[in-house]
Amino acid sequence: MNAVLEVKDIGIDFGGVRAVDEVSFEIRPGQIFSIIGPNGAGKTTMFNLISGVYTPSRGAVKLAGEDVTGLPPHRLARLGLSRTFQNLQVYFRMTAVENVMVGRHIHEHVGITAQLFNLPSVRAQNRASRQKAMELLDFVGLADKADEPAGSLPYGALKRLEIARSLALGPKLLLLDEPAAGCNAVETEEIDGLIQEIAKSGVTVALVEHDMRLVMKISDRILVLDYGRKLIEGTATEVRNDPEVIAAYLGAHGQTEAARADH
Amino acid sequence: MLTIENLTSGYGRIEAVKGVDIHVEKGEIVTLVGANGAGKTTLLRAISGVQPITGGRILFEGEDISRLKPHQRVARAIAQVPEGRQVFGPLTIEDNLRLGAYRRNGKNSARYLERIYSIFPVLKARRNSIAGGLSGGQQQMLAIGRALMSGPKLLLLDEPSMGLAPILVDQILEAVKVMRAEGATVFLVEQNAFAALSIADRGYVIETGKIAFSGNARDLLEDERVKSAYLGL
Amino acid sequence: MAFLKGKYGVLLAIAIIVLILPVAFPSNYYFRIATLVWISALAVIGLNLLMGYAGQVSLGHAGFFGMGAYAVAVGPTHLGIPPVASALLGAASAGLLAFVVGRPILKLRGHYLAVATLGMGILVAMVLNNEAQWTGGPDGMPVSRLVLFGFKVKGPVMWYWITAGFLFVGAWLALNLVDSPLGRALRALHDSETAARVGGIDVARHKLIVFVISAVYAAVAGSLLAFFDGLVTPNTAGFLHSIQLVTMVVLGGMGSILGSLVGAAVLVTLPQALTVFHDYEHLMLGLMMMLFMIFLRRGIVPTLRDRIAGRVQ
Amino acid sequence: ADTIKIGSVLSITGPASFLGDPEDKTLKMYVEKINAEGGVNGKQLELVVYDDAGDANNAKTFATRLVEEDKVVAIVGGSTTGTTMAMIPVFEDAELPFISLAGAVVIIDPVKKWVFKTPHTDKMACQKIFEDMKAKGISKIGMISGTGGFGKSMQAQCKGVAPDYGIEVLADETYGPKDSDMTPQLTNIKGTAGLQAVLNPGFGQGPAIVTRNYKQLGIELPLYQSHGVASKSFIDLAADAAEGVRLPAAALLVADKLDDADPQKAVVTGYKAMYEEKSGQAVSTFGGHAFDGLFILTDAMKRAGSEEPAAVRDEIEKTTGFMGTAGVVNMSATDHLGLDLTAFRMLEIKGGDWMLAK
Amino acid sequence: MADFLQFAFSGLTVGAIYALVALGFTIIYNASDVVNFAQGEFVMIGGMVTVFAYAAGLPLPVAALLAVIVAVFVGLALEWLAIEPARDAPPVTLIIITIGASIFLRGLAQVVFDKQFHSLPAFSGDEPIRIGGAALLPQSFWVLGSAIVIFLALYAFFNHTLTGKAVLATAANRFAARLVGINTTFVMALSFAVSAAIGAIAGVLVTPITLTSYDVGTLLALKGFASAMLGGMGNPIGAVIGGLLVGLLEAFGAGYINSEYKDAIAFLVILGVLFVMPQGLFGRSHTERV
Ligand SMILES: Nc1ncnc2c1ncn2[C@@H]1O[C@H](COP(=O)(O)OP(=O)(O)OP(=O)(O)O)[C@@H](O)[C@H]1O
Ligand SMILES: Nc1ncnc2c1ncn2[C@@H]1O[C@H](COP(=O)(O)OP(=O)(O)OP(=O)(O)O)[C@@H](O)[C@H]1O
Ligand SMILES: [Mg+2]
Ligand SMILES: [Mg+2]
Repeated sequence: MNAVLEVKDIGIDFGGVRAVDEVSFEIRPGQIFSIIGPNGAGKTTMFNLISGVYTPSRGAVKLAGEDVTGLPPHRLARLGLSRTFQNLQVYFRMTAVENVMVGRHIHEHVGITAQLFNLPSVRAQNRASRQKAMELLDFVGLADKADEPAGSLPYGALKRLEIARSLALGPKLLLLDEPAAGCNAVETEEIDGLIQEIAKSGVTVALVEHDMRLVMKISDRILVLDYGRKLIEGTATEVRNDPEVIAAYLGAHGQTEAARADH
Repeated sequence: MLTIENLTSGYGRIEAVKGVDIHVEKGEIVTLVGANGAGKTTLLRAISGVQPITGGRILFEGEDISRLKPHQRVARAIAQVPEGRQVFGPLTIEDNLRLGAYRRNGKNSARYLERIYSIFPVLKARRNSIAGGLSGGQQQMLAIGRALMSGPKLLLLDEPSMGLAPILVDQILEAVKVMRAEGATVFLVEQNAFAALSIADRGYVIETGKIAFSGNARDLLEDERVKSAYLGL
Repeated sequence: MAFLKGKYGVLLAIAIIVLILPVAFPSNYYFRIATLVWISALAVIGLNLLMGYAGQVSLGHAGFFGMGAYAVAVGPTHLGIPPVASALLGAASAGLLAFVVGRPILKLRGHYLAVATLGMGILVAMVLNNEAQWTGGPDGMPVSRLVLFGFKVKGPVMWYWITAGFLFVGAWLALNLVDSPLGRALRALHDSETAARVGGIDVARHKLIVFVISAVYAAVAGSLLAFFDGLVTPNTAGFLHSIQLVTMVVLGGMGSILGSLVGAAVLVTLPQALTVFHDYEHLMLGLMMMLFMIFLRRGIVPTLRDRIAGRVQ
Repeated sequence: ADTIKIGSVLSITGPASFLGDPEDKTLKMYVEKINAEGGVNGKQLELVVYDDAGDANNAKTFATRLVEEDKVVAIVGGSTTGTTMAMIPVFEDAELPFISLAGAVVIIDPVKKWVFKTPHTDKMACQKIFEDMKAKGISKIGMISGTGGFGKSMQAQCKGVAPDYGIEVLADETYGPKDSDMTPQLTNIKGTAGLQAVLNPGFGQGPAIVTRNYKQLGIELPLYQSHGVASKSFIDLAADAAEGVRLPAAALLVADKLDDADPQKAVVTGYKAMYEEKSGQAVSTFGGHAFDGLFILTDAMKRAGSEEPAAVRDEIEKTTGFMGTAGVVNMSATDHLGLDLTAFRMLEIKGGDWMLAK
Repeated sequence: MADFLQFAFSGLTVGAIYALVALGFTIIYNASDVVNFAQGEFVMIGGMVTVFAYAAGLPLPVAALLAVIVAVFVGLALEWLAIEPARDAPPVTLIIITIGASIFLRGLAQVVFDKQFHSLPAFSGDEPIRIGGAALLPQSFWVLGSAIVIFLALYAFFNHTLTGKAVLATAANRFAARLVGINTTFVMALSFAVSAAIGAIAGVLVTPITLTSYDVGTLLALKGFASAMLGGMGNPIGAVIGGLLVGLLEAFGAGYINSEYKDAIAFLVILGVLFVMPQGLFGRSHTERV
């Protein structure tokens, strides 16, 4: 079967920093594919390259076999790519449900004139978007906060709000950048459940996360980056027993956490 | 050293902290555990004076500091690593760190800088780049380094391990212990409750703005309520 | 007050104000002031879509306003185009200018966008000021009275109703827009352009759309003012007028359609009220502006609304 | 009513404030004086003044307010052509006599039933200047004009009448009303071959800067200014550079140098003394326009024996032999200004003061 | 060639004036992200107070010093009474407050002083210096020189002092600034005081060239703002280069192209530059990680 995402020899620099350096990998449909690595290894940058936030200076990105290198993010979104952000990018002045409704943007097919005159088609569209958004809020457990301004939600809730919003797009491939940051162990387990459910529904998931328990537990494959380069790619067991990975990234804490994944 | 009495604070009609009592002895590491939205961040901000309080008092070394301006509190050597890093994006890394020493008018900055650079060598390598370009974890290191630059007596840490690679989580917790050994007092908010309680002397558990229970860190680690609600065991 | 939150609440409020006010009006002078308020409010609503919702400043909106105004002066006088058609042409050309300059200009952020729009506005004002053979130069030119279906539209009372009608429709369209997918996209890109982009929103296009819409609002308001006043001067397109429009937006409340009306009302009526201070008039105007903004810092309508709802921040 | 309400809308602040400000002061001090002396037709005058800040739309609003709210019977005001033109329809509709203090000829040409004005037109200033040039054998000039209403209008008028005097405009430069350096424009004028004189229509601080830059560049040609600089502050601002500048202006500026036999002497010295004492500022011809307007109006009221607008209007139109600061005013049904070229005097600045030019 | 030189001199003179105003903008902007639209009024206060104090018999240097003190006092009052009470408001609100302040100060000046234009004697006489057939007034050197001195001082302040960094930090992240112990109230007061002083100094220096009156502020603020943006807001070197560039563009535009549209030419170039360099000539491009 074709890869959902194919990244080939991709690279980008910032000033002197080679943030990502000739990295290649593939993600197969339905997989949960994790990218881990030390701080500054280039994980978020990789997501930025894939989602069109940055344009790669080298290499190519293919989405479902189609070359999409250099396409702007809003075009990629229409091809089924969606993501969350490590640094929250919530629409703080909108309510929670409106945040998710914005996620429906590419599915909202009404003309400007219709919108200006609030024609029935627009009203129907608004209702549909709202309903879908409510479902998703419910899915991430924020239904009771739907009409609160996003700015007043605590950090953990915002993380989940971003997940709901990115799902609203109806993605084929979902990039999650540290979804469990700022969540305690129990909350992380909830996120874990969410991700697995998302994957089960047929969405391919790429995950960046420092919570080793989560990563080791749910990943089908793991890519380890270090200094912008690929250190190793493999299954959870392969990765967590790799001495280089342990030395550069896991340390004692990571190893214990990873071990707890087995419970 | 730090005594919080019946503290309340919030945002408009929403009360986020509802009558909290906490005390931290000199030289202790005390950790605060709680779920999303329990009010941890609000409490820490109130201690630093960047969040208005609506009731109660905050005593530091016997002095009521509830009405002091944030910079006056920093002048009494209270430093905070805030949630969400809050680095000065347009400034260089080294400038960010130097500003951490603002309270001491930048005195002995070189010595402190070396110390921080030895904990976080990446920061040294990037000392002249703009902080806004750093990765999330790197910014977190910077935020921690910046707080350490002030040579605090009381260090308030709001989820310092957030976004850090596992290997660094060890280091941070190690550094916290070193700080304590050097005479600092630490009040730690951490989602990684297991790790936090492992290095702490005591702990408080906060639930929807109220202290639910507290105790010896070791006892809390064994406490069933803590285990099921926060450690996920 | 809660009803004021909803779209229909706002429209109802505007309708009530428009219908009730004349009862209390002792003279044409009041009709004139109210008409000026409606006209300004119309332009301000458009600008508010751009500033308050999409978060893009424009310090050159008076330029579009001026284009609308001069269209109805120059069209019939020099080009033999009927007044109403001239007004439509004015709106179209303002929209076209916005469309043409919008792409490059709207790539700029914050104060850089402010200075670019400022420059654009000044260029328009400068042409109106300098090309005297077309525009009458600094002293402006007269606008012939509007004749509709052989009927002379004349006098403040009649214009009161006409401009109120435009305001009402303008507010209705704006409220529709805000509450539509487009409006949500605008508010979203205001908060995070990156997230909006990744969410499938063509940010450049959306900014452009709202820029064009707001330019058209300004131009229509300009045409109305020119018809109503019977003359146009380059001041209508000037920098100070742009600043005034921006002030109205912020004073009334960014992102509040009702606020646009209130902001316009305050800034139009305040100078009239302050004439009692004679030499101290300007001093008082500045002082009042500062006081309003210090005590109602998110704008009159949003701040008061939240106070009443008991929310802070 | 037991008072007579007179309205005024002036550009007391804004770019034309040095017109509106002395006009405002003049109106206030003379209304007070008239009232102290018993008023008009036994009634006290009540003056209502609004500041339009130079904006036509404001002017129109205040004009409406004077008519609708204040219910004035006549208006003296309108500092600039733009504001005046904005107000005319309001007063015409209300059928109230309106004496404008602004310059351009369009205000009274074509004649409008209810509208009069007191200052010389810019066209007359051009004519006066060109007469002077012609007498001196000057036929090729350069112009540098302000782009404000005054400068722009006079620029057009002068270019229009220049051929009548056989004068050619070889260089035509402009500057913004608030510009602070005109050396580039003057450099171009300096570099234009064959010029015999330079004319600078404009008001405000611009002409003072032009005059200074003129000296800075060492241009030797005669420099003509317009009646827009007819206040002492021009000489103060331009300082040494003003030496030798020629301009057309009313006799007011040279009040004390007039021949004792000059019929205008009493009026202008009286006004000058009063203005300078009360305001503490040097007199300008602009305040004089307000003086003329006020007295043309009150004289008409006295002759009509009432303040009834229509009667007053008719009497204003019959004003003859009125001696004002601008000159002798003889109005008629076809002339709502009533001044001729003789009202202008050619002045030259010598030793830091105005002199009647030889 | 002489023409070219003359245009250049004119441009440098006017440009130096814009540069001084633009420098005044930088400090408050750097402390708060706020464009202080009352900056022009500081220039006006500098000029008008000097004029009136000088007319009242004070020696020129004393009058100038008094003007600077008055301006600083006004700047502080503005900060304490109007900005500080609204310090948590969004930047646009603060900007509107400065617009209000500028109207207020103009209104105040028209009652305290008058509505006339005034001049001051040039510091080193009016005798133009002739270079290569072009004439330059000595006062222009004063303006140009002061712009450079103030630029150097600001540059050193922002790049080499901790207080300077604290000012930048306050604008970058007020919340974090307070957490590291920066007295943001003091920083704001300082920035208004220094901005006011720079404005007033500019006012004193340029009055002999441009003349002054109660309402000179608006246009100067406008041109100064455009200059600052062309150079890159917040950067002292940008302010100076931007100011000089705008001045030169106007002069060459008026001299070689068309004096009626010289401001248009300047703005067209500014627009052109911004299209290519959206952060101005020397502005830092902004990085926001997501
Ligand atoms: N816009 C940018 N400007 C400058 N440097 C950048 C930029 N984007 C990324 N970098 C640099 O690229 C490197 C990789 O950053 P990236 O954010 O991808 O790391 P990461 O692997 O996500 O780290 P973390 O785990 O800390 O989030 C870092 O050194 C970072 O400073
Ligand atoms: N700016 C705000 N406006 C309104 N309510 C807020 C605001 N910030 C926080 N809150 C509310 O205050 C409560 C406490 O929030 P706080 O940020 O202190 O929680 P926390 O314990 O730090 O959570 P987390 O673990 O997610 O960081 C939450 O219910 C939150 O919704
Ligand atoms: Mg990252
Ligand atoms: Mg928190």
